[in-house]
Amino acid sequence: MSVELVAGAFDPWARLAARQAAHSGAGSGACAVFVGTMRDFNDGDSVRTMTLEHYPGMTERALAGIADEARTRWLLNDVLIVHRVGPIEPGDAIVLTAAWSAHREAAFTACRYLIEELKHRAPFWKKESLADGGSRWVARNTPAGG
Amino acid sequence: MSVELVAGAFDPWARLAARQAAHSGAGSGACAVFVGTMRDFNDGDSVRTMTLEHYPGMTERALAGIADEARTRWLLNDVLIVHRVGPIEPGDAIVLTAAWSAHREAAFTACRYLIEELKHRAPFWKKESLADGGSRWVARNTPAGG
Amino acid sequence: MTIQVRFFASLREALGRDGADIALPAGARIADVWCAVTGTQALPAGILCAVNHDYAAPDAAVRDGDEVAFFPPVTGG
Amino acid sequence: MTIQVRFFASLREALGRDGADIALPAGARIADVWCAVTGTQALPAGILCAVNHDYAAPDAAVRDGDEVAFFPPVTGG
Repeated sequence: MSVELVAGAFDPWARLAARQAAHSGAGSGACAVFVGTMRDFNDGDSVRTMTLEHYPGMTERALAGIADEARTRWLLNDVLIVHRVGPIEPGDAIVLTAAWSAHREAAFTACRYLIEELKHRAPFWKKESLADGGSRWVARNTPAGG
Repeated sequence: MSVELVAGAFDPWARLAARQAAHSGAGSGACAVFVGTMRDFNDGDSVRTMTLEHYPGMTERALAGIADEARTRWLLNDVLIVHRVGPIEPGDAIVLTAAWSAHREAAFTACRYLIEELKHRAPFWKKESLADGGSRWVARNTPAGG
Repeated sequence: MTIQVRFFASLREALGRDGADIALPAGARIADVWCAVTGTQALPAGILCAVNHDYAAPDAAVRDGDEVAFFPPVTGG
Repeated sequence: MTIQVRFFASLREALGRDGADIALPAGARIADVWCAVTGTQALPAGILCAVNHDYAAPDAAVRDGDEVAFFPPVTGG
């Protein structure tokens, strides 16, 4: 299990490749992944850059708690969460959640749980810098169905 | 949209990285991925190698049909399916399905659709070579809930 | 009319061949193709059928030049 | 007792500071911390609270040395 905050750009696919390579043997079978990337628009406005604020200490604790819960609920071989903090540009990866299991149902359901709980509970806040020069805090995440 | 059969080992994460890099702009936001890897056991037996038979022509047609259906049902920016054919070793990736969308609900649901339909309809057949020297055809895929 | 028949996977191994070209009278259905090419009385339950790379039901009619495939349940992914 | 208070994101900007240390009588609850540190009468709806890096309800008691945080709805991922 690995939970990590990163201050600079990260390559989600390289992280996944490294994690998969570290799995000893060929036990897993199924891996489900979610990658969230910064878009260049939001609520109809063109977004130039963004800053991700977090709560050092509590954020790591919240992510580790979510990963632990997933491992309690489903039979998983590994869990990976990576989340960006600080300034970020359109096209950059913001978040990566992944779950490895012997069965695809567990992998999918756990991966979805990780990202939904993260969006609901993990203390991160996005501030957008708009193309028109203004800036604004994102008020609320889209619900699970959005 | 890309649907591909590959006869040798492929790196699913490198495929995903290349595909993501090819997306012009920063439109997507959400990417959901499933990677199926060959396990070294099945039904309680140790599996040494495996051969994936397919039906050239019909298999490609079935995969393209599934990808098209996903793009009809959900608002997707891209779909990627890669499936291995021929001899394969434990730890090798067998299948990769990925869906890119502005919204994570569409990405997750479409990615799940791709792999479930593939397992249900795409003409592939697995033959396992067991550690005890015998071989056997896999009789049936696990159901969606398995 | 002439039909090109193909077998796959465990069915191919059980029958000992990967297919055959077979002549049939007009109006034949997929199940007739099976019986003619295997010399048996009926298409067993659980065998899947395709015509020209699309799944088809056993009672679907075939036409001259069609490629008809028979195979066991699929196990990809 | 002394409580270390922290504010985040839009709340931090609105209050013009990222926190404060504040002295309170024993038995104080999180909502009391808010009122004491901001000089207002009540904790507004929609503000989330945490004590020592865990979410907590506004009526939860605080103890000497606790770190109490207030912040708006989270928007990560």
